[in-house]
Amino acid sequence: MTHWLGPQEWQAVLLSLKVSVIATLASLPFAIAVAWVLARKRFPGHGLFSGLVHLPLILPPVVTGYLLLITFGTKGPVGSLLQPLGIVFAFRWTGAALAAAIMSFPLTVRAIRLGFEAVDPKLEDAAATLGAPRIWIFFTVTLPLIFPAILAGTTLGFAKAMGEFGATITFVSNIPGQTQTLPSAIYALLQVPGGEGAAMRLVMISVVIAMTAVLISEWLARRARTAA
Amino acid sequence: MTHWLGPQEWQAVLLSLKVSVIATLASLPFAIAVAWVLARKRFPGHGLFSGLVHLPLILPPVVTGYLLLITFGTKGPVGSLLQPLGIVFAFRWTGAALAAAIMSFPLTVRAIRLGFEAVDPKLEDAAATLGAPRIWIFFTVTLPLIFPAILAGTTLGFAKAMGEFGATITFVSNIPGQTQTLPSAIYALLQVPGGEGAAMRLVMISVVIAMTAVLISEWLARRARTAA
Amino acid sequence: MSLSVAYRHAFPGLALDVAFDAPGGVTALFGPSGCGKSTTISAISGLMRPDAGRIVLNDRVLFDGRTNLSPQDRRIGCVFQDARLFPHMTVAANLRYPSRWRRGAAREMDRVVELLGLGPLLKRRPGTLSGGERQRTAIGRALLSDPALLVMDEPLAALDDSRKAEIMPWLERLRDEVRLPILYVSHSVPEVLRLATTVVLMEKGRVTHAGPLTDILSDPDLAPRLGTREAGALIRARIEGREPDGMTRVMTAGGPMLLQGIEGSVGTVLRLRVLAHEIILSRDAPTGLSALNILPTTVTRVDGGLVQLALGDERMLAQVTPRSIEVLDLKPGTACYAIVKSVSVLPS
Amino acid sequence: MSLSVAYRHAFPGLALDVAFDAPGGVTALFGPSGCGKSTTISAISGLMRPDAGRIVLNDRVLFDGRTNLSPQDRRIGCVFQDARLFPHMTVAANLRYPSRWRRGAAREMDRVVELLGLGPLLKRRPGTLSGGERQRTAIGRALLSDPALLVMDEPLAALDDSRKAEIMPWLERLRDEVRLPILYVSHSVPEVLRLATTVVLMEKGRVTHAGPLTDILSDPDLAPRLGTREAGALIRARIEGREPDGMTRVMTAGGPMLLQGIEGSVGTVLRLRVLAHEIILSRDAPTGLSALNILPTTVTRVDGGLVQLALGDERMLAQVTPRSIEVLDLKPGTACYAIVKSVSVLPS
Amino acid sequence: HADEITVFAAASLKTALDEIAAEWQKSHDDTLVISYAGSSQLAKQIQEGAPADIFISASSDWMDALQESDDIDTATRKDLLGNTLVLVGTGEPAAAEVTQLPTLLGEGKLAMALVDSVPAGVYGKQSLEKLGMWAQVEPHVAQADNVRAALQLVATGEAPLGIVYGSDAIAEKGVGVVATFPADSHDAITYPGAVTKSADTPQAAAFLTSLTQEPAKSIFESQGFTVNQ
Ligand SMILES: Nc1ncnc2c1ncn2[C@@H]1O[C@H](COP(=O)(O)OP(=O)(O)OP(=O)(O)O)[C@@H](O)[C@H]1O
Ligand SMILES: Nc1ncnc2c1ncn2[C@@H]1O[C@H](COP(=O)(O)OP(=O)(O)OP(=O)(O)O)[C@@H](O)[C@H]1O
Ligand SMILES: [Mg+2]
Ligand SMILES: [Mg+2]
Repeated sequence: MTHWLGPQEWQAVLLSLKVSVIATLASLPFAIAVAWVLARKRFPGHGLFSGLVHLPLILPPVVTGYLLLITFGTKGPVGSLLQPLGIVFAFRWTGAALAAAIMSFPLTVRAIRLGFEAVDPKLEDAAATLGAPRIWIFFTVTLPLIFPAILAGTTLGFAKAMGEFGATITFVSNIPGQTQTLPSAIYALLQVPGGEGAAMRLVMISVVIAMTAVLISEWLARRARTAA
Repeated sequence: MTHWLGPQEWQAVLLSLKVSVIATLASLPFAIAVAWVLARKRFPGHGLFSGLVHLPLILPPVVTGYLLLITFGTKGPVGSLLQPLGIVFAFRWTGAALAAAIMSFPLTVRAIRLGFEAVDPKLEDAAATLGAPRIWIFFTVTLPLIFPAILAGTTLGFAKAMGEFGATITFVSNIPGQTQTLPSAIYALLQVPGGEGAAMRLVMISVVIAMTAVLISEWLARRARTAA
Repeated sequence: MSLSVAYRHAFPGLALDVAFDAPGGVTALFGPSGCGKSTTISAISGLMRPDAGRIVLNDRVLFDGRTNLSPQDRRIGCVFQDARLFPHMTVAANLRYPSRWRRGAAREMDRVVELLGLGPLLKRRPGTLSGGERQRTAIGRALLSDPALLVMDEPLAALDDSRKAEIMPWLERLRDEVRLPILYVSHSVPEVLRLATTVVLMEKGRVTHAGPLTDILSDPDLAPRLGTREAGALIRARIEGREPDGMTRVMTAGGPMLLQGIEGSVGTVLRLRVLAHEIILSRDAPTGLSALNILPTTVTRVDGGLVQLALGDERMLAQVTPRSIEVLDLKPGTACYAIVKSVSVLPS
Repeated sequence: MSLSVAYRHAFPGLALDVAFDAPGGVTALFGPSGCGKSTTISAISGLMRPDAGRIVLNDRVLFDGRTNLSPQDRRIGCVFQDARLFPHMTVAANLRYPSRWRRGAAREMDRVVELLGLGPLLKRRPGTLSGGERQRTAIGRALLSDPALLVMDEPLAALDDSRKAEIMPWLERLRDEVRLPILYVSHSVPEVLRLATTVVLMEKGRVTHAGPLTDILSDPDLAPRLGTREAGALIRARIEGREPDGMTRVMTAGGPMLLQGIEGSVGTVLRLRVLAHEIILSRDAPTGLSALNILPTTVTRVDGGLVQLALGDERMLAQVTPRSIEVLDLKPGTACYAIVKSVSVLPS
Repeated sequence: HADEITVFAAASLKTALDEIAAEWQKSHDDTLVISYAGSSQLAKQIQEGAPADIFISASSDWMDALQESDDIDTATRKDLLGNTLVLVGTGEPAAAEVTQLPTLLGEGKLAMALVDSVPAGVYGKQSLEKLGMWAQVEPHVAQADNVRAALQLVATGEAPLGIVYGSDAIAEKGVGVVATFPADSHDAITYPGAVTKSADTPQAAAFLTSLTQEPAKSIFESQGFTVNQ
């Protein structure tokens, strides 16, 4: 493996995995919350909020990256607030995770929202008459019922995070071992004549990882279905 | 408008709209078909097929664009086959539409698939006992029931198509009036000093268009819900 | 028409092995919860493929392992336990749904709508309908699919008695005029008695008895399976004429009876349902009673509290306390009078 | 306990204006399909907010426009027309669901499981249950939520008679021992008669009559609303002693009767249900009949084919043909004998 | 009759080329269509049959690649422009020597373009190596995917210093030049141009030639490029 992959490339693989897994898992609660609000609540500005959530999909990644930079950078309004708390995104893998999370957010939210919309509220009503508090119902009835949608959203999000590049490199640049993810490495290789071979090797690795994730999610979904 | 937007920028706006709308609509039947197969059929290679559909999400857009270039380019294996039939993607707006369609495909498919999975097959069974052929049932029962999911998928796909850039510029370049979409124009502006202002203007236009699409889709979904 | 069903199917917890023939008319499927009634309905309508077996409707093989007709080709109208209406269509569109493919019944639309009281609901969507309204719509939709066989899974359970009473005659008409055979799952004995010509008793995935309703009703062994309050027999009666006060004279195998509120011309043959617990026995001919019908009869069998009586070649059941059996000395061969308090009339 | 309901709500097609008091015991909600029974259940259980009104349970205001307790705080156990089981949980997990928040009833688990025959289903998921199995699970789950009031929307419609017969006594026990008040929607008159102490008749979104079951049953105007075959009265009887052959002597306001298969010690007061069409009237004391119970009585009212009879201070109904009314010359004040063929016994 | 001349040009030339094209348009009927993208993307597209008449690259290696694959008319190849490599700092930094870089940097980041693949990054790395600072500086380098992104890192203050082209530094208000790297510390910075093999208009060669003449020359120079005669 180390023969076939240089140590730097190997680092990029591990970093990409770490960034994608953490971006996906850390953004999941937020995605669930936002999906729930969008699916279940009606309020003025609902449509605008929904549009806002779609924004990272609409904006060119470079723009998203730039906006992240001026917001979450050490000099940015949010970044400078968080820095004293020890939370730093600039030039850190955490920033790469933040970028990946934001870029995959609309996809995850959409899938989960579809799940919420398909849940029969009569089941939640029934649970309420059995004495369970709303929040308990949410975790014991609603969430398990939308498990397939959560799985779909997570898979989409993870795949997107594995492929994310434009916003990441603009926000946290490309520091080997810290912020050089697989797509950054691939991009760099494609910038030099004759780099295609090495790039394709990394692409294959990226594809294998994401495919594995998809297969696992399909398997989990099937298991949940047959159990029900 | 023409004062505020240069003729070239105006062209990019129109082209982006055309490319996104056509990419979304033309890929929709395929997305529905693929989503149906993934949701309803079990076959060896099901997981792999699902992974394949996710591929454009996983690959860095540049790689997707590059693969498109060497496949659908005038010298590529598919491109050279199609050329005699008058179907040319290379360096045409059709190519931009193809790239946008492929990049948004996984998103559209995922949303629609969730819809198919949530449909109660008992309703289709009931329709079958009433004498309706499978295909008729599909169009009169199944599709209308998953309308919200189709809408969600289409909206995601359109938003993605409006924002797509990496694969497009790599595949069909950035030729004003032919393949220069809004994101490509934004990219070029961001590559030179002082281009930010003009870029932000285009970003705003892009955001407004996509937001409008999201709002329309939210409105349609609400209407469908209250009618049911 | 004839429906012949024989299939085997294994569920994790239950092995089904079901076989019966439904000669025509209304066949009632009867049995405790979970015995396999709905599964049988699914197998017949083609919504489930049994492990093995053979299902034949009017010489058409619907299923036999090799052949397996699709639900579309079976022409079996289904009313499901859960109505399964199309939620995105109005009631009217639900009703119209089959008409494109099963043109035969499309012109019945207005009649079905009126009969089932669906008029005010036509523009509504199923989501806002009450349980009964939903079931009525489902019945209408199945009727409008021009079926060769109608299968109904507890179709009237959600309906109130007056609505049931309105729909019953229509089902009877389907049975008698259109000669539409019906396979009917129901827990309501009165419903079954009124409609069924054949009864299939099921238990734990097996058919324990199948045969004409009359046989089951006058069999002291089987009758209790329908519930004691419902035990009783069906006897034939011919309309003889009408009395000035509107009562109808009929002739049964046991002699003449006077019935109230009967329609039908002289000569019509009726089926009278006489419940076991509505018969009083007397050794002497009683007089001065408000009960008008007193039939001479002979005891043929005594089984617990049920006494089987001969009425010509027909059999009736009377429910009697052991003390009365002793006091009146009832045993096979005893001649006595059956005081019949009331009967219900089923068309023949 | 007492439940007092008064609410108004407007649906596009129907304006509901419902008001009744349920003093305790079992209150049956009765009325044609679409009259607003399920809506009333929703309003009481807190799943629907009516436009206006006031709903009070045991001095707790559940709803009055300002107050609107959540379903969680109302402690009302619901059994829905559609079972609404949690599809991702086993039957056992469905049953356990309320126990975390309503600890009171958790220890009843084993008893409820046994009673409802849920043992073999515990590990199954609702998706594979039959209609009846599903409803049984839903009843069990509601019972285990330690409710202050149980509301049931046609809970037994999907069950067969023997299962119904098994569950009935449990509901009776809830009513009598636990004193759990029950609001019961059902189309089955026998069910209601057996369980209900109060009946609320609804029609088109309005309550047309509400009152004790006995009043409704012996009222010739209201009784037909329950269906002619079900008209009849409830009379009180005290157990006096037991005969050597196992029959029980009871005393009614009209005199002694002999009943079969009765349990209970001497002194126990029973309610006897006497159906109108199971009474035969005679001007002279009849003899030699298989019917053991012949009560002297006086006609108090004649209304169509229904004759109201006085039995001390209680009232009974007999269904008689017009011809018999004429022949026997039945009018208010006429003394006659009521031959009672059979009665069903309800615990008092 | 008028032709359409399609130019594939490195995106960093956009401002200057747009202005030059507008000037050219005034005196010619031919339409100029310019597609700006990364040099690598454009080169690959030309290899795949893109309808480009002229290719202007931001570095010689992609031009070399096209020459090797026989996609350009070698005779027309010409190094059109030159540029300088400068060290920039956030705001209006004091001028200093290049060799002071490590001290100036401290624990901060040095923003560069990708040092192994994007030309500005490659040149920068060469200089730092030549000046013996690379090993010391390397752990602090933040590599952006293009010069503009590197410049932005400096402009927003995320990175105190950056290495960019002189032409980029001129126009960006948020940064100031600290020092200029000696021209001999790196390979010559050139922007080669050539007419492609598939070019179908004689005007292409004419336009290419005009780029090193007035008024193009002054426009390029005002943007900070040096123009090769
Ligand atoms: N997919 C399945 N897996 C396992 N068991 C099943 C499945 N489907 C049905 N069963 C079982 O098969 C039996 C028959 O079910 P069915 O629905 O036919 O009963 P039924 O007679 O219609 O009962 P009911 O009167 O309660 O509706 C039940 O015990 C049920 O639990
Ligand atoms: N959301 C709604 N919009 C319009 N009408 C409604 C809505 N919900 C209920 N209704 C109507 O209100 C009436 C009462 O409905 P409800 O479900 O309470 O009837 P029900 O008495 O329970 O009938 P069933 O015995 O058939 O279950 C029905 O006519 C129904 O169509
Ligand atoms: Mg069933
Ligand atoms: Mg209801």
